[in-house]
Amino acid sequence: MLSVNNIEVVYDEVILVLRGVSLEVPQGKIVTLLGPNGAGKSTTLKAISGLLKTEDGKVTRGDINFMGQQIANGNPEDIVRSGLFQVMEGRRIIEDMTCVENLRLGAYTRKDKGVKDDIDMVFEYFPRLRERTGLAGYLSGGEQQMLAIGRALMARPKMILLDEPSMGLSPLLVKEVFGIIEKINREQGITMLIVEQNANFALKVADYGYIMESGKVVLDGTRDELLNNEDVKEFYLGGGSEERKSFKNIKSYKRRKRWL
Amino acid sequence: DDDMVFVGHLMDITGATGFIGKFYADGVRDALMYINTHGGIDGTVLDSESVDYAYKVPQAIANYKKWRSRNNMVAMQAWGTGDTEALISFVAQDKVPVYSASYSGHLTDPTGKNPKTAKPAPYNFFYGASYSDACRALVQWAAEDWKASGGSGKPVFSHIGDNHPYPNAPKEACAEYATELGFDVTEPVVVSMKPGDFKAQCLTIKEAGTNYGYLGNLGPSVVSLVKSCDTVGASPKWLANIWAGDYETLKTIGDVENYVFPAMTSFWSDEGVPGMDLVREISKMSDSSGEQFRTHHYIRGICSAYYMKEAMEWAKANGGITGENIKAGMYARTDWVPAGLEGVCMPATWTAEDHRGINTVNIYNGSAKGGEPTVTKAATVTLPRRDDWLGY
Amino acid sequence: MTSQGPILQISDVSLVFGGVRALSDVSFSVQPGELFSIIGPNGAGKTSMLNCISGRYQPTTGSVSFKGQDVTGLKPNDRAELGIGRTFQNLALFGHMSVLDNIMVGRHHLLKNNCLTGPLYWFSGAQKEELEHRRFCEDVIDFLEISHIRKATAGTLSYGLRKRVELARAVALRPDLILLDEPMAGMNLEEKEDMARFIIDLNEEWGMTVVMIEHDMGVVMDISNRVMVLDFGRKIAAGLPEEVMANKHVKKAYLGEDDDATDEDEQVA
Amino acid sequence: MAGFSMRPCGDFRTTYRQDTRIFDTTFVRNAAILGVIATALIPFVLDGYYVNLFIQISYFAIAALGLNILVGFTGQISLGHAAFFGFGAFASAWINNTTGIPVLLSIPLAGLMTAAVGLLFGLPAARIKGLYLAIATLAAQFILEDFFARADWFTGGSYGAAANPVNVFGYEVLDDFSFFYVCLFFLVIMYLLGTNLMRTRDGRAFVAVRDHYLSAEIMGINLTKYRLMSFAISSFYAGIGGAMYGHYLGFVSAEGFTILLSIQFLGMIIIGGLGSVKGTLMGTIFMVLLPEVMENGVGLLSVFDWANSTAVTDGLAYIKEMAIGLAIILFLIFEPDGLAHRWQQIRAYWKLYPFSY
Amino acid sequence: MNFELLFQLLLNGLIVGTLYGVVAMCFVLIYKSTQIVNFAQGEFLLIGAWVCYAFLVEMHMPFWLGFIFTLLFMMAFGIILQMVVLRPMIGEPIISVIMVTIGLSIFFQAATKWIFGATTATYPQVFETRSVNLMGMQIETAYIMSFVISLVIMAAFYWFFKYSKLGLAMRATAFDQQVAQSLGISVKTVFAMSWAISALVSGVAGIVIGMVNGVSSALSVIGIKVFPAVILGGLDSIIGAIVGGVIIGLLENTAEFVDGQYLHWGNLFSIAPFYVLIIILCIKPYGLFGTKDIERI
Ligand SMILES: Nc1ncnc2c1ncn2[C@@H]1O[C@H](COP(=O)(O)OP(=O)(O)OP(=O)(O)O)[C@@H](O)[C@H]1O
Ligand SMILES: Nc1ncnc2c1ncn2[C@@H]1O[C@H](COP(=O)(O)OP(=O)(O)OP(=O)(O)O)[C@@H](O)[C@H]1O
Ligand SMILES: CC(C)C[C@H](N)C(=O)O
Ligand SMILES: [Mg+2]
Ligand SMILES: [Mg+2]
Repeated sequence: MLSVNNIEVVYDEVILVLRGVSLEVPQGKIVTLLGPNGAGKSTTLKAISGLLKTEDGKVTRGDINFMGQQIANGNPEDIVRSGLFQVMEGRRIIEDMTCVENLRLGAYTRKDKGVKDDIDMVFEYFPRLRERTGLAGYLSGGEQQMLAIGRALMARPKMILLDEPSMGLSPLLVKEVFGIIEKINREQGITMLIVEQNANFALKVADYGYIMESGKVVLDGTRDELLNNEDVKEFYLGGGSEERKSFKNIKSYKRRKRWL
Repeated sequence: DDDMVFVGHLMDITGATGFIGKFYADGVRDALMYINTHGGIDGTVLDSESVDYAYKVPQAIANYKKWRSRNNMVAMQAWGTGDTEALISFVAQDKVPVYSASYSGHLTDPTGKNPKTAKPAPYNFFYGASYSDACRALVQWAAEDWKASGGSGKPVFSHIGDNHPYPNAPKEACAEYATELGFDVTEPVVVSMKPGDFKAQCLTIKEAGTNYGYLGNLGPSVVSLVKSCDTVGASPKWLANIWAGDYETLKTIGDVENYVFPAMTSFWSDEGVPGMDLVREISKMSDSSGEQFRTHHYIRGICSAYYMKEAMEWAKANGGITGENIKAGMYARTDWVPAGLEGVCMPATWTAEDHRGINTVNIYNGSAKGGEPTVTKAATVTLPRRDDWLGY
Repeated sequence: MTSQGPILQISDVSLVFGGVRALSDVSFSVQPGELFSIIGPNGAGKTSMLNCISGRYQPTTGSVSFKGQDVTGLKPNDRAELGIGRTFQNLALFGHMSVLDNIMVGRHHLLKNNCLTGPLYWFSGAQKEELEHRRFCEDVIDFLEISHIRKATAGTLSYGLRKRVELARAVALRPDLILLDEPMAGMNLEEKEDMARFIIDLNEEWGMTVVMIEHDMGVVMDISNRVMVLDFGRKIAAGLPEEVMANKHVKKAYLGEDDDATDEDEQVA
Repeated sequence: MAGFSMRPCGDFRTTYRQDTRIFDTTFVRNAAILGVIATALIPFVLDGYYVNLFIQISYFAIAALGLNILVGFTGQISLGHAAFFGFGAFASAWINNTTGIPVLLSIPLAGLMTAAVGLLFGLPAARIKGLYLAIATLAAQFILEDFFARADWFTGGSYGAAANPVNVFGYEVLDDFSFFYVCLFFLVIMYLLGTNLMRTRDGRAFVAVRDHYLSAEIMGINLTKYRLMSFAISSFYAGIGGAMYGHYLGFVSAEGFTILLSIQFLGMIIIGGLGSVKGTLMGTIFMVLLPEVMENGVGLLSVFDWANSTAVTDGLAYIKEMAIGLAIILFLIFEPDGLAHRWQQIRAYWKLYPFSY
Repeated sequence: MNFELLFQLLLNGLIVGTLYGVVAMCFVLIYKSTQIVNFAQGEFLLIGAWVCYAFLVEMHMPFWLGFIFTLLFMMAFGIILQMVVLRPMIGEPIISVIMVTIGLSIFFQAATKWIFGATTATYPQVFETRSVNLMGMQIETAYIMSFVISLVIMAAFYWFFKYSKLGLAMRATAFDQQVAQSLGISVKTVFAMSWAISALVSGVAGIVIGMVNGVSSALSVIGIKVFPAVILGGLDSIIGAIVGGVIIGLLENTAEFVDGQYLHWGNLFSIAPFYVLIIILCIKPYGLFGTKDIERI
């Protein structure tokens, strides 16, 4: 459904961030993208959704293909209309609007009548939001995150790009959110590309995973391949199969995994 | 063609006063061009450049400096208050006579005789009565008009204009003279230079019972004011300043009477004025048909250029065309009119102590009730050259 | 400073926004040298609590005292001078400044030069002072392992790096009490480990008292001395990490786990 | 990770002192010094027209730097800068005329007076932000303009005030040639002071307030104090620039300090680059030269006969004005981040040359 | 105290104030949907006034036809302007866009002078009577027209921003263009729409002002004159714009009364609004109806 071929991204005409990233997201599947801070995960998503443009970034090489169409350096709104929706990192809700207005905006590209029902659906998923009738800017961090995910659901897209959906959510909600993601994927057949730091959960729902570092994909494989990879176990999942290491006892100097 | 002198011409066509500056600038430009095509200054070609400085002082100064350093300018034709004031000390230092269209009273005091003069302006000249003198002439006329029209009691006079250098120029001088003539002078009514809705001020004018209102502002603002006042029923006799009094303004206001304004030249349509032939010839420089109507501002521009021309001729005969000699040329004669412009420009006299070129003002009464504007001559006022009025 | 008493004492703090009660009569105290965590569901009022401590919000009722001094009415900048530093949940870096300058801002209250002496850089001692403090900032940078981005513009950094720079900026204040709002958000396991290490070091080596909000239970359990749980603005539990985790209410409201075993399995997976 | 440090390879700093220098390499510093020396030679090589342009650039650039400190560095938009510029001009003339304090001293004193006035009009900034503040400064513009026209004792009323020429050790600086050096002196000093300010504590505090005032406050920065201080410093620069302007012209009239000039100042810093000291200078040069270049461009046409008829020259005058507007628009479409930003990019490019990234 | 005069002045203030309100609304529209403060607003009015003048006088159209044509022209003008100039600026710093509008104002100032001339022109008689008597005060008929139109426009916009999808999209765009794009909102369309609407309303206001004061390039100052009204009402409030306009109108006239009758300072008429503005802002930093910034971290 989506294939990214060997793209290079440059910010501000001089800063090279992605150096040949390729990935493939098959129809109806969930794919996850993991990697350390600054690896270029968010950049990859923005390159796909076209939002790079708004940050002075540009795809300088390679191509991005979504359902048979070239979308590299395309217009974000056209990309959204073709059914690809991104939930941006850092929530990014419209602060001076209410929750309901934010949700209605999520459905901006939709023409059908089901918007009202879908708002109710979102409130079912996140009952907390129903009670918050003030401006969204005053919501707590986690509430905003819920709203951001809810807004994506409102669009009823063919594919969602999620940038760190679990960030700032309580453990209970993290579980729920991933449950919801899986459910949507299953029930509505929406394809997903998830950038996530919580590798445990991400790999639990994903069919396939990529690991990025310094602007390159360094490892990829099916869920099981990754779950069984020793390095992934140690650095993303928390220790091999033995006891979970305590954060307390981390040595000050420790081995770091760098694939490069 | 080595025999050339340079004259700079600063004009405002596109700037804040462009709507009126254009008329005057055309006069100066056409005159300079005409002089060149008709033998120059006794054979010396006038190399001139007309630059639109858009009423912006820095641009004016930059042009001045450019002309000074590159073209060895000997004299300059200029336009506005701001640039003229800013250049006073430069021109005095560089000895470049400036003929501007800024008729501020204080420019007439070359030696700083009057204690009120902040800064003597020895190299500034203009053709025309100063703003103060023109206003004095208007109130002098008004005093007689009041008697003639059988008014009883003290007539009420108001200065109406913005609190800006231009409308303020004659404010005090004129109010003083009006009081002297027995007017009841109200507090000045402040009206912005920018057009707007002035009904509020008009209500004040109506309330004050003003009989004669001096209009200190220009074109659009004056149009707005007179129309607003008409709406609320305030209709004193309007005494307009020279730049606000012409056919064009009357036509735009429409529906107005008793719109009195001064002039220092004859009008385009005047018959039997000997100098008008030359004016019409000059006008053909930019309008070959010779049909185009010209305002009296245009004609004043011609006078300004021609006084300069004759002073240059005198300079050429008396040691060469330099700024200093041109200045001396201005003093060389008394009560003079440039050759060929008899009846158009009024006889003028400049002396080393007194730059009040003329002290005679023609006063016209305009009306545009019901269609085409008409202008009739109301009086000719000759003011005394009072010492306390020098530079004020 | 009173060495015996708590460094931070919160007494009956309530905070109301229009109809929303963000905090209701919360009291707790933090001892010097402690690593204290606040947990709770989303919207429970954790960030609001930190805001009350750092001075961003004024509690509707109740008081906050720091080192024995009542600071309830004090402005945030005055509290910073007294020694309260913090990081933010929604990044609040100075986006257009370099990382280094961001950290130098943290030194603000310790610097003496001003708008008169600053411009006379070479002659007024401003240069000397700047360089001295620069040295300290470099230490912080080395400590937090961000030296490779020291000249980068903060706004262009990735999310995780920005969190780290924020921590550096707060550390540069050299506060006695440092408030951390979800420091591990957006980090992978490896980075969380780094972050945990920094926090422990700050607490143990640098002697800072830490109040931390965090949703990662592994981290909270492992490194904090004491934990407080908020729910709907109310304090529902407090105590040692193990005790709190075992609390029924906490499990229900926050962890959402009925049977520990399966979850542990999933965690390891 | 992409190359963050855009210094040439091999240029490693060994001390923090080296790292905090204004010019990041010795070469650049020497180039800057050479630049100043070259500028100092202008009056010997170029004619009075250029000298005048430089003088214009210098007083506008000083005032514009003040505005950039306020707008670009502290993030408070001001639409009243021309009024402060004008206040400086009147103040210096007034000080010199009434007390006889030499002009060279009355200029900085006028700067201080203007700073005080700026502080006064900055007071609302303690509560008002963003565009609301911008309009409050617009009010300052009109209130001060009105004051100029009214305060006879101070400004000479609407008529204006005479300002004496600069007097250096008993030698009157009457011509542009000498005034040029007075300007160069002030320009270099004010820019050095400005640069230093911005790289020390209070300068950083300004930027912090601009970028995120809430977190700045929590980092220990007193918002009110810095918002006001920024107004004061900005007005100080405006006052100095204005004073120089006044003494250069020898005459100060209220007419010159309208909202149009305020907007022009904004143009200078936006085109130059908000928050950039260098950019301010570049932007000022752009804005001062723009009308001149247009004028000269139009002048070039006069070699053609058809271009000399009145109709055409008038048309050209309008076209010139339109071209000024158009130049600003086009410039911003292609360089929305200002000249300083482009300059940075060019430098980054050359340092990494021949590898384009 | 002269009550009759005061009453007349206040009535005048009310009527003129609604006109300020209409112009203020043009600002608010642009601001609400793009965060841009349009410094070329005055020139928009001017263009509207001149174009209508040209239709009426040069082409001898009847008023209502000329009026409608002018509105159509203004809409097209707004869209084209947006396409050519403002579209490339999407995503750039707002302050740069504001500067672009300043560039536009310089450009159109010169362009209108060139095309339509620098002198003042007057509209032909449009209504039966130039003014009507309203409670002892002569009011220009054009004002009555603007009063009615402004009420209609205001109601329409209130609904538009609150309930329509496009209105929501505009607000979202103003808040954060990047987010708006990520939601599939075409920032271009939003910009085009808002500039078109603003130009259209400006056209109406320009015609009214032209009928009352005559048309001249100096007329564009009203663009700056209504700033206090915009701010007083709150930058993003449609109702605020009207209220702010009326307050400024009343203030001016009260100032004129106090000044003309008692103080005699001169100029209080045009300067008083600014003093009051500062005072009100110190009490209400977001104007009377403006929405507060969300200060949350
Ligand atoms: N607008 C920008 N201008 C310049 N550089 C940028 C910009 N945005 C991101 N970068 C740089 O690109 C690199 C990758 O950033 P990105 O945000 O894609 O990382 P990430 O993998 O999402 O990290 P994290 O997990 O921390 O969110 C970083 O080094 C960052 O500094
Ligand atoms: N300034 C404010 N105005 C109105 N309501 C507010 C404000 N600040 C916080 N709230 C409300 O108070 C409640 C607590 O918010 P807070 O940010 O403290 O939650 P939190 O515990 O930090 O949650 P999270 O883990 O999701 O960040 C929320 O419901 C929020 O909507
Ligand atoms: C019409 C005027 C404002 C110009 C005039 N020449 C002056 O004195 O400035
Ligand atoms: Mg990211
Ligand atoms: Mg929180």
